[in-house]
Amino acid sequence: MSILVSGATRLVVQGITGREGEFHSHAMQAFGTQIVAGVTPGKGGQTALNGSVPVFDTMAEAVREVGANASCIFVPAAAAPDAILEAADAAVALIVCITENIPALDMLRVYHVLRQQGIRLLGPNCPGLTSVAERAKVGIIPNDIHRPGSVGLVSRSGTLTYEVVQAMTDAGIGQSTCVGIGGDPIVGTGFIDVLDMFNEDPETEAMVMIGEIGGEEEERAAAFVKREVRKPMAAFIAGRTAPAGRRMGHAGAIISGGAGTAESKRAALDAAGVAVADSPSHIPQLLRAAGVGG
Amino acid sequence: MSILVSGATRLVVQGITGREGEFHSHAMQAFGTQIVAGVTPGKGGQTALNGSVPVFDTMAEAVREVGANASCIFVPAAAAPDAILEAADAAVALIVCITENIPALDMLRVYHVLRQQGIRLLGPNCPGLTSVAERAKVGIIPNDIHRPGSVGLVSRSGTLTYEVVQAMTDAGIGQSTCVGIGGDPIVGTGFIDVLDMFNEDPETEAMVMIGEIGGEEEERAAAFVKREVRKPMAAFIAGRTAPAGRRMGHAGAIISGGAGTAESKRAALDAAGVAVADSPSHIPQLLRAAGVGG
Amino acid sequence: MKLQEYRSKEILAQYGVPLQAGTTATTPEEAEAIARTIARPVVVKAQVLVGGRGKAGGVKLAETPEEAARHAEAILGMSIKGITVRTVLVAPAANIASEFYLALILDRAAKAITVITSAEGGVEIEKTASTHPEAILRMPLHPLIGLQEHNIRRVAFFLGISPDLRREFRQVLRGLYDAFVGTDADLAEINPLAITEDGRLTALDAKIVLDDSALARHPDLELMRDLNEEERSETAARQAGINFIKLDGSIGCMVNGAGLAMTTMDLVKLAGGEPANFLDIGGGAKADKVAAAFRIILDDPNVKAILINIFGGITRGDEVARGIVEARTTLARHVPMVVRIVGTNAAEAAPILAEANLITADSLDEAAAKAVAAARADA
Amino acid sequence: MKLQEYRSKEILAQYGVPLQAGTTATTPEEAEAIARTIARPVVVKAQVLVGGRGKAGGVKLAETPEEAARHAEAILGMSIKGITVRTVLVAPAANIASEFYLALILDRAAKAITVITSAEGGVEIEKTASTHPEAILRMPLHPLIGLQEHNIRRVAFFLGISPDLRREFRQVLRGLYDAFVGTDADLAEINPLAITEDGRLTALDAKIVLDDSALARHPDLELMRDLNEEERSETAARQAGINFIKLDGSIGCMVNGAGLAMTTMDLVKLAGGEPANFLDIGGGAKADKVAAAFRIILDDPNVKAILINIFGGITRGDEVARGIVEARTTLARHVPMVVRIVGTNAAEAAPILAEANLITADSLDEAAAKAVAAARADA
Repeated sequence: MSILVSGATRLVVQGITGREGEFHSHAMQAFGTQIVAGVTPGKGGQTALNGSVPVFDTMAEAVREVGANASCIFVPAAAAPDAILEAADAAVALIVCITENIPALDMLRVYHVLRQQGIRLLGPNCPGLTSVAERAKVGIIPNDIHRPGSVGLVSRSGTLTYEVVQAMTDAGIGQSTCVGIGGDPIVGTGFIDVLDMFNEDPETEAMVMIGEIGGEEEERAAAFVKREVRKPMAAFIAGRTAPAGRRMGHAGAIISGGAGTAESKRAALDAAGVAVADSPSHIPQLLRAAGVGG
Repeated sequence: MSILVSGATRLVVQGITGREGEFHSHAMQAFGTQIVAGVTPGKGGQTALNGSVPVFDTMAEAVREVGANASCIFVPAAAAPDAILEAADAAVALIVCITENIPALDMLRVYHVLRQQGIRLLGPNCPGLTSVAERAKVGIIPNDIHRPGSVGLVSRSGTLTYEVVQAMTDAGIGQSTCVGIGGDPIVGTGFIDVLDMFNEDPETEAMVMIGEIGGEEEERAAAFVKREVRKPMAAFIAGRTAPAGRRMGHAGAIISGGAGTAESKRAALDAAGVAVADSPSHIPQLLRAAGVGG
Repeated sequence: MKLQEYRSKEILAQYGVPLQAGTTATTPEEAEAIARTIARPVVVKAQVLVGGRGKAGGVKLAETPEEAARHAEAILGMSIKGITVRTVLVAPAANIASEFYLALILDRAAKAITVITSAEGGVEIEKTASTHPEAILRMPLHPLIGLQEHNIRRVAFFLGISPDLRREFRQVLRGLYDAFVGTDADLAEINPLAITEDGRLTALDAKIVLDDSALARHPDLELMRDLNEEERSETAARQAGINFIKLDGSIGCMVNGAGLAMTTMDLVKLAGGEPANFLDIGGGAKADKVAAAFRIILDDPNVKAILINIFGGITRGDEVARGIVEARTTLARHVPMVVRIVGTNAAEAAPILAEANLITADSLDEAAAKAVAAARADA
Repeated sequence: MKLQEYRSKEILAQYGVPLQAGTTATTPEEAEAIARTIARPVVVKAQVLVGGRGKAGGVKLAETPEEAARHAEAILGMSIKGITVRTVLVAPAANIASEFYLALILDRAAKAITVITSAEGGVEIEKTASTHPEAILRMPLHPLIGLQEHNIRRVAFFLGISPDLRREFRQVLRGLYDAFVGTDADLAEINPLAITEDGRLTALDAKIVLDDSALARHPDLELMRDLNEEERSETAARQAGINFIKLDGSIGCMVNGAGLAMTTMDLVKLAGGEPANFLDIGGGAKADKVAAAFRIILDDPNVKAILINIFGGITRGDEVARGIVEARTTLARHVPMVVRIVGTNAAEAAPILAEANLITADSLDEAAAKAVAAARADA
C-alpha cells in the first residue's frame, strides 16, 4: 500500500520535452509509473518517451484526452507557478513540483489557490514521492535505493532522503512510501499532512521524519505526533552546525531570531517520544530498537 | 424557531453613527435584537443608541470586547466591501450588508474571500432578515408587518417583500423567518441556500419565494425544490412586463440574451410543483390551498 | 452603461489591444477629410448602441474619400431601430484572413469573470451558441488572482492561433482583461478579432458595457455616456437620482423599491392597462424628489393616469403623502392620481391624502384597477 | 539578500513612504559637504548589514558640518562585528516625539504576509516580544487580496495614531506593503517610524531583506548587493552557481544537496572536526563546477582536508569522479581528499577514484572520520 500515489495514478509530466523532464520521465516509467501524457505548450501533437506518450499543449487536454489525474512539474522557476495553477485548474488530484527557486510570494498565492480548490500539492523544490510497493514514483528519487516494507518516510530534503532510504534498505528495513515535501519556506504539503496520512495508512507501521533547520514545522509536527501518533518513529534533523542568519542552500533553511534551530527541533521530537538520530546511519538501529522488523 | 439569527445573536452595527445606521439600529433594538456594539472608525469610546451600546473603532475590538457574532452594515458603497472584509476578518458568523450600488467586481472578490473563510454573507443591497418568533431582526424590514408563524419567506426584493409579508399577516398567516437576499448580480447568499435552511428548519412548515427577472437563480432554485423540498411552497416573480436589455432598478434585474425572463422562472417553478401567484395578494390563498394553517 | 464602438476602442487601445481606432465624424465633409489621411479602403460605420447596424446599411466600405463622404451622408441621420445616427466612425478597412469572437463577461452563475471565445468571429455569439455550441469555449477565471498565463495559452490553442501570433494574442487578451477590470465592465467584447491577410491581429469591432454601480469611481467614463441615445426623461431621472425606464403604456407609475415597482407594472397589465414606465423613487422620498418624479412621468404625453404605490419602511408614508400634495401644485399638466400608501406611518398619511381629494386604495390590486379605470375615463 | 539602510530607504521613498533619505558619503569631506546642504543637526550613520551599530559607536549626531566630518572620519574604517565600515549615511536628524516599530514579514507559519507592529519603536522587536509581548500586534494579511483599508485602520488604531496623521500613516503602511510585494521581500521593516515634534510621520531607519529566489526578476535590485560585506569566496561561489557559506573550521566540504551538505557538516563535527564551509554543488556537477568548488574551498587557508560526499541521483557518480580527478590537476594547493560517492553510477565511480589514489569511504560516518583524521595528520 501507499499514500498519495498508486497503480491508479495516471501521470502527466509538465515540461516532458525538457532535458530534466525527459530524463526523469524515463526513470519514472522504468520504475513502473503509469505516465499517460506530457504537456509542453506548442508541442501538442508530438510524442515523448520513445513514442509511448502523447504530448499536449495544455493540461486541460491532457486531462480530457487521456484522463490524467496527477502531474509532475519540471518547468523553470519563472513559469512553474503558472504550471501549477494550470494543473490545478485542470483538476488533477495531485501535483508534484520539482522546480526550485520559485519566488516565495508566487508560492504564497499558489498555495492558497490550491488549498481552496482542494488540490494536493507536493513541493516545490522537492524530490517528489515514491510508493515502493505499488511501484509508482512521481519525482526524482532514485529508483534503486528502495526495498518494499512498512516504514513511511517524510523529508524536507533531497539527497539526504536518499541517504536515509539507502541506509534503511542496506539494513534490510523496507519502505511503504517515501515523500520529499521540499525545502522552501512555503510548500504545499507539510510534515503533519504526511504524518497524518502515514498514521492512517494500514500498511505503514513506523515512520521516519527528516527535518532541518528553519521554521517551526518540525516542532509543530512533534506536537502532532505526541497527540495523534502511536506508531514507532525515528527522526533526523540536519543543521546542528549551521550558523544563525544564513540560508543553508534551501530557501527555508535559516535560523532567524533564535527560532528554527536543530536543537529546538530535536528537543521537541524527543519530548514527543520520537527517537532522534545523530547520523542518518543510526536511523535503522533506532527503528529496530522501536520494534520495527524487516 | 428561526434560521440564521436568534436570541443568541449578538449584533454589531457597522456605521451605527450614520443617519441610516442609527435609525435602523433603533428599530432593530425596538424589535428585540440584541445589539452589543457599533463600529465607526474614529468614534471608538463613544456610545450609541442613547448610551446603551459602546462604539468601537474596529470590528476586531467589537468582537474581542463584547463578543459580537453578527454584523449589520450601513456603510456607503465605496467603503462597504472593506467593511464586509473587516467583519469577516473579525470572524463574525453572519454579515448582513444593506448597502446598495457596490461595484460588482468588488463583490466578486468579497464573495470568494468570505466563502473561503466559511462566513455567511447576506446581501448586499438587501433588506436583511427577521426572525419573527425569536424577535431578532438584522436589517431594515419594518417591525410591525409580521405575525409569528411557520412560513419561511425568501426574496430578492425589499418593499415587495414587505408587501407579501403584510398580505400574509393580514390573512392570518404567520412567518418563521423572512430573508431578503438582495437584488445584486453577486450576493453572498442565494435562494437555494435559504430554501435549504428552511427545508431543514423544523419550525418552518411552508415557504414563499419572491423572485424577479434577471439571472437564473430562480430556475436553479426550482430544480433544487423539485429535488429536495417536500414542504408546501408558493412563489411570485416580479417583472413580467419588464422590457429586455434594461436594468430594472436592481443591478441584477435584467433580461439579457433571452435569459432571465419572468416566464422562464414561472415555468420552472410551476414544473417544480410550486404554486406561482399572479399578484402578491394571492400568496395567502395559494398557501391556504397548499394546506398551510394559521 | 453601454459605450459606443469608438469609445470602446479608445479604451482597449489604452490597454494595449492592437486595433486601428479610426476617427469619428459627424458630417460627410469630416468623413471625407478623415478618409484622406488614412490608408484605403476605409470603412464608414454608424455609431449606435443598438445591434444590427450592418443589416440596416449602417456599415459601408469606401475606396475613395469621396465615396466615404457619400456613405457618411447616407448613414448620418439614418434611423436604426429608432435611433438616429449622429456619428460615424471612419477607419482603415482590413483584409480579413480569419475572424474570432473574444469576450469577457461578469458571469453571475460562475461568480467569475469568464472568457467566452469562438473561432467563428463576426457573428453574434448567441447564434454560434445555438448552431454549434461546441465551437465556443467558456472559461471562468479565478476570481481572486484573475487572468493567468495558462488561461491565455488555453484560449490561444483553442482558437488555433499560430505560434508567430501568440505574443500578439497574449497582448489582446491581457489588454481586454485589464480593460475589463480597469473600467469595472460587465462585458468587454471584441467581435471580430481578425487576422489580416498580412498576418496581423487586430480588433475590428469592440463593445464595452460598464457596471453602473462602479461609475462613481470612474468620472472619466461617466463622460462617455451618449445622451443622444438616452430618452430625455431617463437622463432627467438619472440626474435626480431616480430609477426610471420609459415604456409605451398610459399608466405612469411611482413606486418605492425596484421589485415593487416591477410588480406594480405587472399588476397594471393584469388589470388590463399598460404601464408607461418603471419608476423606483428610492428610500425616504421627500417632496422635491416626488416633484421630480411627477415631472419625469408627465413629460410623457401618453400618460393618462398615475399610480403611486408606497410601502413605508425606510420611507415614511406621511412624508410621501405631504410630498405628493405639495408637488401636485407645481405640475404643468394634471392627470388622475391613484395613491396607495401602506406600512410605516400609513395611518398618518391617510387624512393628508383624503384632504387633498386623491383617489386612494388599500390593496395594490385595487390601486391598479382604479388607475386603469381612471386612465380609460380620461382618454 | 539584505539591503543597506540607504538602499532600503531609496526603495521605500519610491513607494511613497515619507522619510528623509539623506545621502551617502565615503569620505569625511563628502560627509561635511552633504551636511552643509541639509538642515541641522544631522546624523551620521555607518552603513553595515550587521546589527548593533549604535552601540558600536556607528551612529552619531552632528550639530555642524565640521562635526559631521569628524564623526564620519571616526566611523569610516571602523570595524563593526568584523565588518569594516566603508560608507556612512548623512541625513537630517529628527526631533522625535514618539517612535513605532512597523514591519512586514513573509510569515511561514501563517503562510501570509504579516504585519508586525508595536508602539515601542527604536528597540529590537525580539526584545519587545520577550519583555511585553502584549505590546505587539501580529496581523496576517489575506494572501490573495493583500493589504486592505481595514488592516491599515486596525494598525493605526492599535498604535494610537492621531486622526490628523491617519492619512499619512496610511501612506506609510501602503507604501511599505507595495514595496514588500514590488521587490519580493522577505522582510521590510521601519524601525523606528517616528512622529517628530513638529507632528510629521517619518521612517528614520529601514531594512529590507529580499527573497533570493526572486532576484532573477529584479535585476535592478541585484545591483544593490553590497559585495563589500560578502566573503570573496561567497561572491565567487554565487557567480559559479554554487551554494556556499564560509565557516571557521578546517574540513572543506563538497556535497550535492543542501540537506546532505548540512548533515555532512554535522557529522564532521560529530567526528571531532570542524567544517570549513557549507557547500552544495547542486545537481549534475560536471568537471568545471567541481573545479570551481575546489578553488572556492581552497581559497580558505584554514582548510586542511576536503570531504566530498555525493549521493548520485540526478548527479551521476562517475561524472563527478571524473570531474574530481580532472579538476584536481588544476589546483594551486593540495590537501588530502576523502571521497564518498554512492547512488547512481557509484560502481562506475569506484575504479576512477581508486586509480587516482583518492581516499574513499563507503559510509558518511566513515568519510567524516577519515577527513577529520586527514586534517589532523596534515596540521
